[in-house]
Amino acid sequence: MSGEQLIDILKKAFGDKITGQNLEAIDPWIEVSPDGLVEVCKFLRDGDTKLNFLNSICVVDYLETDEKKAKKVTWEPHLEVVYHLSSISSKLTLVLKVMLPRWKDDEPGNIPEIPSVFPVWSTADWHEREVYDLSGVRFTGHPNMRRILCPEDWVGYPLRKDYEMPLEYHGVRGR
Amino acid sequence: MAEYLSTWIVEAGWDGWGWLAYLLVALVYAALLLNVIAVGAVVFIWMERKISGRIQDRLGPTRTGGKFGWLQTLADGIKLLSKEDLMPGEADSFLFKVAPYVAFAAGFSAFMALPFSDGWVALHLNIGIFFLLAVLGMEVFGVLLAGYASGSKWSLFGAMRQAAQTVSYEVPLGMCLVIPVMICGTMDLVSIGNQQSGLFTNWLIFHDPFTFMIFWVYFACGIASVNRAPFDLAEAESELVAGFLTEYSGIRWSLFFMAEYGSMFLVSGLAAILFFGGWNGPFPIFGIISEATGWSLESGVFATIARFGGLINFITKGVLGVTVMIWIRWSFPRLRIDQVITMCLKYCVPIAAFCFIGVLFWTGIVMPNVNSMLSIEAPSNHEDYTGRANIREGWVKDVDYTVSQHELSLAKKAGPKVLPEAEDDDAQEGDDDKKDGEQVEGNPDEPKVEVEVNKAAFNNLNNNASQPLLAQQESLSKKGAN
Amino acid sequence: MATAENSQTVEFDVRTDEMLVNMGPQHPSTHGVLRLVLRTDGEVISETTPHIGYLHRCAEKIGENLTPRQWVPYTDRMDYLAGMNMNLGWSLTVEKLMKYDLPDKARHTRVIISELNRIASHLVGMGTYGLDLGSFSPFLYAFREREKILDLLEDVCGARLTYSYITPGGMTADLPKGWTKKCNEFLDQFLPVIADYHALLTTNAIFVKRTANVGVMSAEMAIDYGCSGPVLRGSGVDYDLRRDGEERYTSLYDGYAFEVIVEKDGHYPKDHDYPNVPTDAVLGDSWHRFYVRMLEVIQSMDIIRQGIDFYESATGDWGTPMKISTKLPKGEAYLETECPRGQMGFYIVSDGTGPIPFRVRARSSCFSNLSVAPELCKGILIADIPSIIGSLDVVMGEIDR
Amino acid sequence: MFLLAEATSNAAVINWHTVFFFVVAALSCGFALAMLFSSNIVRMAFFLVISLASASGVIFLTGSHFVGAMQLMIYVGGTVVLLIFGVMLTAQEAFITMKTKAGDWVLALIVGGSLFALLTQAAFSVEAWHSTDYQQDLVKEVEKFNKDVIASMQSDGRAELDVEDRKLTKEERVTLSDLQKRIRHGYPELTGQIGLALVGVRTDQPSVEATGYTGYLLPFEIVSVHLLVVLIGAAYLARAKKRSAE
Repeated sequence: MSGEQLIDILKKAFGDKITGQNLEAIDPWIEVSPDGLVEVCKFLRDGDTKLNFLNSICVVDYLETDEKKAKKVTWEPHLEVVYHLSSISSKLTLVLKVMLPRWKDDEPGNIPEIPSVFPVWSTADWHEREVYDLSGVRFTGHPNMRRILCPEDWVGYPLRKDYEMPLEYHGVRGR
Repeated sequence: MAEYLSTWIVEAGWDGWGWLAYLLVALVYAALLLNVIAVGAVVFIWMERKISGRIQDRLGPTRTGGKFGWLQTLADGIKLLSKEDLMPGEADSFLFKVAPYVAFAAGFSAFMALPFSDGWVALHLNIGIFFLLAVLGMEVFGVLLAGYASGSKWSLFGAMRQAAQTVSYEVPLGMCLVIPVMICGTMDLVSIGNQQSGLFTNWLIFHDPFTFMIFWVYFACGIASVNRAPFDLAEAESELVAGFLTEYSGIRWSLFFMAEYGSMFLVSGLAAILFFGGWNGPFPIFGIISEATGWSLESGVFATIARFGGLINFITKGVLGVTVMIWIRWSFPRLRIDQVITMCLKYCVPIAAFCFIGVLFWTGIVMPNVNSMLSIEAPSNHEDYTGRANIREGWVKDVDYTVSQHELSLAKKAGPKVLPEAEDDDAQEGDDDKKDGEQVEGNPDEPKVEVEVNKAAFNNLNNNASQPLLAQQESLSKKGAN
Repeated sequence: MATAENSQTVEFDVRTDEMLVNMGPQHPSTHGVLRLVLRTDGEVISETTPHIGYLHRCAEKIGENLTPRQWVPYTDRMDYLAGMNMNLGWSLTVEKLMKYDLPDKARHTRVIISELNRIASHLVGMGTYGLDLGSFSPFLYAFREREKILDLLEDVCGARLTYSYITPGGMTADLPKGWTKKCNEFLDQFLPVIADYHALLTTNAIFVKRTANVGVMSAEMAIDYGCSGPVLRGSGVDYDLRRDGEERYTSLYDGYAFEVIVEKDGHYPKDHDYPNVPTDAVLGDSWHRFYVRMLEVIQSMDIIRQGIDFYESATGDWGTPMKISTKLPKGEAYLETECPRGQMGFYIVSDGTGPIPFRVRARSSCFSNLSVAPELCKGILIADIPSIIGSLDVVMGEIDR
Repeated sequence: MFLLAEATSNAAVINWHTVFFFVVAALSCGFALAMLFSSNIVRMAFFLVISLASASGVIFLTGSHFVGAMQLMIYVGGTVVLLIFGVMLTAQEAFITMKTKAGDWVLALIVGGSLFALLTQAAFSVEAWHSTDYQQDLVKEVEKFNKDVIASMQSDGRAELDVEDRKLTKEERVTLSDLQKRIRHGYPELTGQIGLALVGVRTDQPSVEATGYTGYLLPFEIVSVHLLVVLIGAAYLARAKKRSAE
């Protein structure tokens, strides 16, 4: 079950929902469109790949803040939601990526949406809450979409590149 | 002792002060018992630290006061005294203050009926064990009120748990106590202790396999009713953050702990009396000496020495019981509340019932107990100890016994054969009536003799039932006269 | 066991009001700052919601401004009871990104040190678990042995808790002379002490009563909730990264003979001279999770002994630590290692522009292990909470990062 | 009220027994009243504990330890603990306070007052309880008996024999044992008697025919059946809860 065979199977099964892949990277990954995410995950888990263990969900914020480097950058700003999967029975591991715009309809403050994979793996519950809390991505269909690490009334999403530490929080000086 | 002292004061000429004697005696008893608990608590807290240290491969206190840190508890006491005993805002102030005293009072009053040696008991109750069981039930109030008055949810949980546990463990405790009572025929702790005199095989624990089994059930129920680990749900640190004791600090907190250590010693003391022969040592040395030398074990200097030896025996057994409790505490994890209750209802009560029936048959068909098999007849130091079987019909024997005693005294008085002493008896007899007579109709302001008489009628209530009322009353009035 | 079915539908004739009770964050038994809000009805708990985040320092944000070598001390502070394993995980991830291979001597040193730290971490887990259930003595025995391990680690890297010893590219220093002999001496005198722990806890009737058949977790549920390590193996899932993990991680353990501690058809490997499973212990309950940890201590001891032999016979230098300014190649790497509490994953993304990574992510094992707690704590008694949370052996530093 | 004064005055004896009697009686009645007037439910329960405990003190003072301990165990140790359990489990907020309206006070006073009057009247109608000198009468009787016996011994020559065989005549012995029993009747110290009395054999009375005293078997049975019903009720209540839980 090499990378190419898996890609072909997925392409046949889901057609345009598989938007890209990179097999030469240290950890080869497959890019999936947001709307097809849940079906692909169900297929990966129940199919013969048996990826029944969701290791981690995290978001990489592609945004270059200082101007000098921004010019040399090849990609334009976007969010990458990275799913690391592995299979308990076979030694197979896989990385799924979903490309998201940094802000929904490009107006800052309105965080992007993505369907929740909680129905597929229950561990996604807390991981998605952490991603929502720190990186600002809302997971639709999540049973309990609230912040998990920061206080309930915290403003902003710390792991975003353009995040500004608040001046004070409940009277405690921030900067 | 009280009567003797009161008459002694009256003879010494302070006429109206007879009552003072009773007060003094009562105060002496109270002070002694309070010391037993206070010194006991001090020693046990120190022992707990040292033993738990040894169990956990460390030293325990070594610095305070000398090599073994024996002043550690004093240091704790001072710290507790100087701590500010604060009270939470929403607490019910009156109950919050009263609860520790209720807990301590219950624990302390149980010591009244606990005999420390043959006859050395503050209140020689004919129903010793029954009284202890009744008072042990009272301890749950202190805890309940403390838990409720502290106002916080957690202490309420702790109090509810402990109350449920103590109340449910009274049932098996009661059943375990019935068995020694059944064997010895009386509930009077002093006579139970005396019946186990002689070789250690005469102790109730070796009486028959059922009593051996019931001792362990009793000890487990005792630990549970005193709330020591592994049954210490009330102040289960891990779940309820010290349960009902959360809000207490300083002197109030230490009162609760003195009550706990007091009742610990009480439970192990009771175990010692009921199963390990209380003040009778493994080998009846005093019995043998008294037979060899003829000194009576009833009264006199040698008797007090024997009783003192008994006291040491009893204290060592009690302290051994407490050591075992401490040892168990530091080597077992804690049970859950439902496991504690199921163990009580599903294991302790059935076993106690089974042993009860077993002992019933064992004593009913008079199976041989260990002592009789070894045919070592225990040199009993009581002339009225004529074997266990016939003590049960004590109440009938007593009436006949007093009648024959009275007959003898009348006979002595009546006959001329007796030397002149008999005559002035009559003379006194005569003026006795006169004095008695004129006193009864006479003015009520000269109450002395009457006082004697009235007191006589009552104070025999608590001394040995087998002493005849009339004979003793006469000797008093005779003494009162001259 | 208390009512196992869903407690919502339970209707009581005598309507007792539900009580919201707060356990923690300063509660002595919840292993640091974890706050559990329990909805209880009398003694039975109908719902548990853990609140975490009290120890959140946002180490990942700091990772975006530090070079990998500088971030190593942050990994120590995540699971502060197993600092070495954290360092190892991060170092391997960076070496995976850099495609940097290590000489043999460094490989064996890393195995010895990380297994030693696993023993220390399991000792703490065992001691605090005994403390949760009320018995105080095993805690002190466990810490007495742990002190000896900390002394050994202090000889190696000078620190007792936050080591920062294993860095990308090898270690900061080689093992001192005669250290392996001292380590062997410790291992020899440690074996009989394990028997005490078994006597005091594993086979103790009350301990079994408090843990057997409590917080039972099926294998599917464990995998579904992403549990890992002893929590996963306690439910009978035969999965250990030291054998089934990434090639780069399993290559560390090449040549080592060890079996994965999991109950297969009724018995554990090498359980001949250890107490066997009590009758009423069900696979996946708190007792099994505890028992897996105790056997892993023995497993680690065997690995260390083999490691010491390999170390003495290995040739070549002990690897050179990576310079702070070495440029990171473009790309990303994710690697999980078998830490005492479960699989600790590190993920590094670099855009190839300099020594500082673009994004750093730490996947915490206890984070997923704890996420199963609300599911396990339904319909149980209050006294079972410490028994279940203790068996999950969570460390808040790692959960909150 | 003169009855009470007369009864205590001719006792004219302030000894520990009367002192303690007054202390304990005051405690019992005082806390009973305190319970009536207090509004905090837990305090009422606590005052009940103290008043019942001092009631058992009164019983101890009469010398019947067994009944005193029984009162302590059953009432204070059992019933009031049950009451406090009930109070704690059902009190909605922590400190439920009950205010009694004025109308209730009037009604309570009427009912309470009539019951009180009834009880005191009944108590003072008993002849023996009028004076506390029944002990003195008893002692006088014994004195007279002694003198008669001594006189009769000296008169019919038994005095000449030596001490051991100066036996009482048969009827002298019977009257003596009767006297003994009446003295002993005062303190049922010997629990054996109570036990046997409960099953209908009155050993402390001279003879059943004479005094018509039969044992307490009937009340004993009634109480036990009553408790059995209570037990089954409690079990049923708990059972209901468990059944619906399955």
